[in-house]
Amino acid sequence: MDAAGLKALTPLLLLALCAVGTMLLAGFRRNGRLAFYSYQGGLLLALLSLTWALPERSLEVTPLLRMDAFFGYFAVLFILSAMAIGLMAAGHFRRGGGRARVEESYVLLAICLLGALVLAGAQHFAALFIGLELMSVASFVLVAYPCGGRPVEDGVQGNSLEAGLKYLLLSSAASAFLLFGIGCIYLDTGSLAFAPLPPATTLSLPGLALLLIGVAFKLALVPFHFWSPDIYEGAPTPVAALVATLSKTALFAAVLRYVWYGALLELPGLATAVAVLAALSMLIGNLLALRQRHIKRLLAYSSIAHLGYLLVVLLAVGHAGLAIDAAAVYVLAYSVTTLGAFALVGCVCEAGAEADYRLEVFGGLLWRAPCLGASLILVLLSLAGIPLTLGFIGKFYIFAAGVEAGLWWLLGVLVVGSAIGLYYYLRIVLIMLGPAPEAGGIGGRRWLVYGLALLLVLLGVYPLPVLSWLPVL
Amino acid sequence: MGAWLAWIPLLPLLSSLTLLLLGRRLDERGAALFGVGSVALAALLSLVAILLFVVSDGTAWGGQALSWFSALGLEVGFSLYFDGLTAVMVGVITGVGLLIHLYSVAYMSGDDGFARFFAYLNLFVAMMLILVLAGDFLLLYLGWEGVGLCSFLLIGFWYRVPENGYAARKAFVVTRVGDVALALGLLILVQQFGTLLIQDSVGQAQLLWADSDWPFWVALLLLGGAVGKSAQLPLQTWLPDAMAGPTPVSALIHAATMVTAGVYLIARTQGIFLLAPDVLQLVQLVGGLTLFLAACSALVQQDLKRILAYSTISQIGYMFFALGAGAFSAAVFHLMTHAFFKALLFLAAGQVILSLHHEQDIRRMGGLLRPMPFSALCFAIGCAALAALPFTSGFYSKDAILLQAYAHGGAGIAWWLALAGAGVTALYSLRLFVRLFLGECHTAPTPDNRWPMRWPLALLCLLALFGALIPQPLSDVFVSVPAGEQHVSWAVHLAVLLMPWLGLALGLWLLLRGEDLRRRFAGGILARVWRTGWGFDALYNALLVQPLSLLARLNRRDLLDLPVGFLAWLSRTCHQGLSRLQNGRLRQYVAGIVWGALLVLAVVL
Amino acid sequence: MLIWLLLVPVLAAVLMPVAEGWRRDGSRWLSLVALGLQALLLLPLGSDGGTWWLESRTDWLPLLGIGWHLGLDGLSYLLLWLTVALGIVSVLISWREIRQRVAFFHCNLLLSVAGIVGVFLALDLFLFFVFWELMLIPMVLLIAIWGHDNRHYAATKFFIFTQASSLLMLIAILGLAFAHRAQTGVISFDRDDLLQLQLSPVLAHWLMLGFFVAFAVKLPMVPLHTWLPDAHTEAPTAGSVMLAAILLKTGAYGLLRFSLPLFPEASAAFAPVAMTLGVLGILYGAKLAFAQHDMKRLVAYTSVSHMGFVLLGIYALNGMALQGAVMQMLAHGFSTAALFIVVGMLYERWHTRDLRQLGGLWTRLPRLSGFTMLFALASLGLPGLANFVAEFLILAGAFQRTWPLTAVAALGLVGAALYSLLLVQRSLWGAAKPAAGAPDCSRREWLVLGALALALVWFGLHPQPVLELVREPLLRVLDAPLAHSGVELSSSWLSLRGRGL
Amino acid sequence: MTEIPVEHGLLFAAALFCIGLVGVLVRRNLVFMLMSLELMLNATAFVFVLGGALHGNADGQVMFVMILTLAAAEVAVGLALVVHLYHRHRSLDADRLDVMKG
Repeated sequence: MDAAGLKALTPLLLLALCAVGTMLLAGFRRNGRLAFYSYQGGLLLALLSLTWALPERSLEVTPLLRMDAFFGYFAVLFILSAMAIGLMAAGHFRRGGGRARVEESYVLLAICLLGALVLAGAQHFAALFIGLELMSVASFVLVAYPCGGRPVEDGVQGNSLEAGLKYLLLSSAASAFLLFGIGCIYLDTGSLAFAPLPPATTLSLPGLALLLIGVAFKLALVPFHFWSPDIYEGAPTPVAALVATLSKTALFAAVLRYVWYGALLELPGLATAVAVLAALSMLIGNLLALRQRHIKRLLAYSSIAHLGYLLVVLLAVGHAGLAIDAAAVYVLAYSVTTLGAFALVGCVCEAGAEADYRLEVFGGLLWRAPCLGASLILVLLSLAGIPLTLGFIGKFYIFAAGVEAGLWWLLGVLVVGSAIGLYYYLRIVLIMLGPAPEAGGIGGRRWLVYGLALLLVLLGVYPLPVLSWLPVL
Repeated sequence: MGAWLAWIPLLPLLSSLTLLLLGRRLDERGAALFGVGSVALAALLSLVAILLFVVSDGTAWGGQALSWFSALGLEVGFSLYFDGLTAVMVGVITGVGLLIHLYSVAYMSGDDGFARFFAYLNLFVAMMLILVLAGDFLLLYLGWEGVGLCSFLLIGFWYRVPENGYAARKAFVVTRVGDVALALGLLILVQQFGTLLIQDSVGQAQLLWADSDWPFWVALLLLGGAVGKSAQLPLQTWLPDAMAGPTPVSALIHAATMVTAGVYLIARTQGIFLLAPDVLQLVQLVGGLTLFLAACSALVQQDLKRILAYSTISQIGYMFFALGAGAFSAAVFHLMTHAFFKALLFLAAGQVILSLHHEQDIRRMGGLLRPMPFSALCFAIGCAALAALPFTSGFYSKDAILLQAYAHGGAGIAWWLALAGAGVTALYSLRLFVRLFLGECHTAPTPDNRWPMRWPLALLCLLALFGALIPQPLSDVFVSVPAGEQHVSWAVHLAVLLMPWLGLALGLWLLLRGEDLRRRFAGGILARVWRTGWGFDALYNALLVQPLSLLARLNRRDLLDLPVGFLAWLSRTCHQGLSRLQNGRLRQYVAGIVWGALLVLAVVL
Repeated sequence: MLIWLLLVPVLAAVLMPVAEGWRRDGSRWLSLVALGLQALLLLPLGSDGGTWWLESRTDWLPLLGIGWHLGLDGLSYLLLWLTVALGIVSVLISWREIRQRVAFFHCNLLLSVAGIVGVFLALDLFLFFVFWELMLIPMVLLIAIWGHDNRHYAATKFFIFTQASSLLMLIAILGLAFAHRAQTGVISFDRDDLLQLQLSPVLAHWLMLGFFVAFAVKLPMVPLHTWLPDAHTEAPTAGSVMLAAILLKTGAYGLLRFSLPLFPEASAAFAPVAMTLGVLGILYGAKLAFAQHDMKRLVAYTSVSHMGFVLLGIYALNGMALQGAVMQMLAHGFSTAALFIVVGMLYERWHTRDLRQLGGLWTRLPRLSGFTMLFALASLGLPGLANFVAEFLILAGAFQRTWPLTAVAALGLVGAALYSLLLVQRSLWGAAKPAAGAPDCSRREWLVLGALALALVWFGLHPQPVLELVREPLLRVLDAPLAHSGVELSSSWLSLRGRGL
Repeated sequence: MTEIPVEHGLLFAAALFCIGLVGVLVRRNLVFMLMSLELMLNATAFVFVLGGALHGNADGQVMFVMILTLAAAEVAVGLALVVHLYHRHRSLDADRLDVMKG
């Protein structure tokens, strides 16, 4: 590794430093605010360093990582997401009443982000593995974070414990599938780099299938989606946001790169399998959300469907010039919208002494807190893909990629799924217009919500800055 | 021709609008002033127009007052046309209309809808005038539908009684069926000629359609419109029910003018009908059948106004018969005389009904000769004209019809029916008069000494007697039908002359001797069938009304909504089923992964 | 200039809370002012002989070939007037009806107006789609917040129906854009560019269907109409007016502006099916209207019937029928809106819309009853009122294309008589039902109803301005299909001349 | 030393993997489930070792080490949670973890 490579790696190094530094800081002085500033400062530094460190032309740093525009785009997105999640976490854990110490959560978040950045640059299975597991193991802990303090008999700790254990066990099983798949490919080709398969292979196809299973689990695609609602429900809200955005989008970025480098979807069987998973996710995800009464579970099901939409793009890779653009835009839209949704959940559902995640809590929100209500409407419209929101631009790109690649049947399923989705998004809006619940307060980080909502609209109306900056692989 | 012709319909129209908007502010005197005054002015104008027309040698005037619209491929204007036929119609409408308006002032006095009544009546006169003055089929159609609307409004004038509303709706809907046929006929004209000017299209038809199927279809569709408006078979069922309206309305709309619009239409489009001899045959047959069936029905009705209604249907049947037989001017002649004597009968009947406190059942009448001599006189004259007794106006017109028809086509079924009908007509006229004025008195009348009502009646009596003397400038209107190869023998003349007398004789015989026969007949099945108008109402009810309303009832909630509901249900069910899988059990989830893995492997490999 | 037409309502909507703070009726007055301003902006416009009276083009997303391309011609101009006029009517009739969240109500109303104006102006397909979706959201809120008992169901159904169908249109739009890239190498969503495309028949057929379904749902066409009765019935009066009078017209407008010019051959080939469906709609709507007890639902189903005429007229593909279809759009806008308003007023006074419980209104509310009668007559197509001209032109045009279908469609006139008179007879006539002293029309109500009545009579007797206004645009619509397929058409399907009858 | 065919090695790994999977599926005790997971991970690690041997490069061995690290990390977190669970429920039954559902 030469100096140029080292320079290109600066953001990652800074992040690692941030994690370690925050941990050490916490060891010397237990102070949530300090840890928070250290975390956000580190991230900001990493973000700024990107402008300087990112090589102008695609650069291979060790066989594992490739630093290019694709990495840059996703790195910025991930760091910004992580900063938003950090803001949410600061609010969330502070209200926890001091049972759990907040400082370590920043360390874990930084580690997660590090994993995500590794995934964004991964061009090698080892990098994929390292990034993925960095994220996974850190998020197991984050999911079960409320168990950190003294054990108390209450639902929050019980739920998060349950969620943590489920996530750990299931995710490890899925990792095993993934690794076994990689193992098969390695056995066949003798290389761990992202590259097209050699023509005559026996083991690679089953290997790819096993790999797909592992990936599908992490992306919570039907029928590997069972874990996600439970984890979303049990995990603290910022962590749920993390699981919903970073850990899915980062892996998706890596998979996208592999699919592109490996020209994988030329393999008919695999393409069919992905198409089946996409269709199932779009339909079943939306159906499961249909009459869900728990907002976090509903968001979980909705994100299952959204990942299904995203798979359409994956299928279009290689057939449609727009596919990578579409993926990038949609990931952005999905991240911003989902973060907004979870930030809102934090504001509305966790305002009272006891968190209440029933949809009824949103009753009369538009009248109680007009700005928050309007933001919620915007977020829901964005999730539903209605124009003038970023969600629409994302959906538009997906449709464009699908049309360009001629994936008519999947587009049909997409339309049906979207139609089902409209029902429950609108249902929340209708609840919001209805009567207010007896005890409903508003609290938390409103400015984060407003900021995200504003971003949704601004980029929805004038997405040109983003679109002109989309990465090319 | 000046645009001032347009003022003939415009005057009543304006008056109608005024009455509609300001009616509440006006007292009866003011409303009557507007209502009658406007029609009087229109009548005056019409008179001037007719005189000018006659003076100017009977050349037709046409002209476009204003453009209505000009679309891509069709131009329609508010164009007027005035020829002999128009002159007759305008004269009848404004003349008889004026008398009936005058009569109504007294008849409707005290009704809380006085102004509204005159507003509607004025509107009707306006629309009827538009209908006959129109030089464009679409304008004619405007009048055509407009009179239908007024008929609807006036039948339902006493809207608080639900039956009136139903009768009104029935009248409008049944005639609308005919209107649709008429509209379709117009569509063919638009398609073929690109114009709706009546004279142009008829002229072009004669030029271009010498041997094609078009005249057949157009004439058939126009006939459809005509039978609807004129209450001929098979759309005659609405007219008897239409008697629910005030009696002056029945006189004006449902006897003298609107119901003859069909006759006017066919006469006006003679050129097209002559190209379609089959349809002309059909017109004759329709007329013949209608006149006979309706006459039979009139024979057994118990309601005074229904008798007159069936009689109207029957008399219009004569006109249709005449049209079909090629005796166009005879038909128009009869149209005029019928307007006189039927208006007379209705108005006289109105007087009787008013005197008997709105009693209309003739079984509760009788012996009114002494208390109501003037009404009796009117009735006598009217019935005589209706029965076509010599030297009344009806005698001349009916004779003309029967003889000319024979001359043109000989004695077909229709002709025999028409001949027999003349006998039946005399028979029911006699019955009507006898039941009302002779015999013993059942209900004591209040005396009929309202003079405002009397002198219109007196004028109409004169017209019914001597109206046949009014010359009709029709010679230039109709193409003379090349016929007359049938020699009209003296036997035919005699038969036509004697037929009414035969009916009268039969009536007298039945009255004096046939007590038993009458009673048996009245209880018989034939009488019952006749009384219900040959069961057409029941037939339509069973064939159309019931199935349609059943369908409407069954499908009130829109069956096409069911698939949508089904989809919603399906989604909900799927949601419930899938949610049940999401049971929180760790090992179940692992099993899910395993099944998923098998699925993926199966698809990939 | 064009942009101001859009911006005025949006700005007013944004300023609504301010106006509400200023005075109690502030939001109502602000809405009136905004709509009045729009009318003022429209007033001086006129044709300068070119295709577009006004056109503006700005880049939006140049790398996708998406531009901010607006254009105004006679057709848009007419529909803009309709929008503004009925927008004002909607504000006026809500004066007393809407008492809660007044500012938000008017905010939604104006945003919906803005969206509709956008739809009528957009010439870039992406832009059109954006407006197409945008106008729905405020509408859904109008129904969902100020509607009647079953409003949530109705709003949801409306939302899902229209959005799902518009996604199909999105697919078709994208298909067109990519076809353009395939032929020229540049992606474009601009209508002008896409008009130049030469599509293969199969592709054109499918893309045309995508557009058609979206527009047909909005129109609505049987069997995709089932959202309409619910939405119309549950919406507040102003919502029903906006829905019936303007929103439905966007469907017809879309067909005229996009579907027909972009796919002339495919549309011509599809015309028989579309016309059949139109006729089906005429009869089916009439039949269902006849069966209803709920007055508002009855009126809603008459919309289905009337818009069936529009569909029939549009796909008859000749000048007369197209002019008739536009005329019908206008006439239906006035007459149905008026009927909804009347029903709303009756409901305000009687607190029921059930025809079985109403009756004898003429005795108590003579003025309102008179208006009801007039509007019912307009709805049944009485000559002299605007609907008649429209229906006659449509039938005359359609008749030249196919006589059997037209004959069946004409039966719809009988159906119209049935349901309109049923409405009159059962609500206005009959014995008077006892009721508390309900006042007759107030001056404001009189103004609104009088204006609508005047419009109906005026356009019934003098429809020429409308016909003139849309003549050029329609001829341009027609140019394409007839030039390409005139010969083929006249010899195809059920053609009157072809059969020689 | 005679060559062991690759297929045999792979079959062995697959068998080991399946045993682990079945263990996760059927055991209700969380500790045993963790152990079965270890088994699955080790089976995959074996594949990498096999691949490394076959192709003669070090990638497989590196991966093996990393997998071991991962396994250790997972077990560390897992056991911590299990201990916590035991404090709460005095039981290690996985089927009791079904509070959240729907």
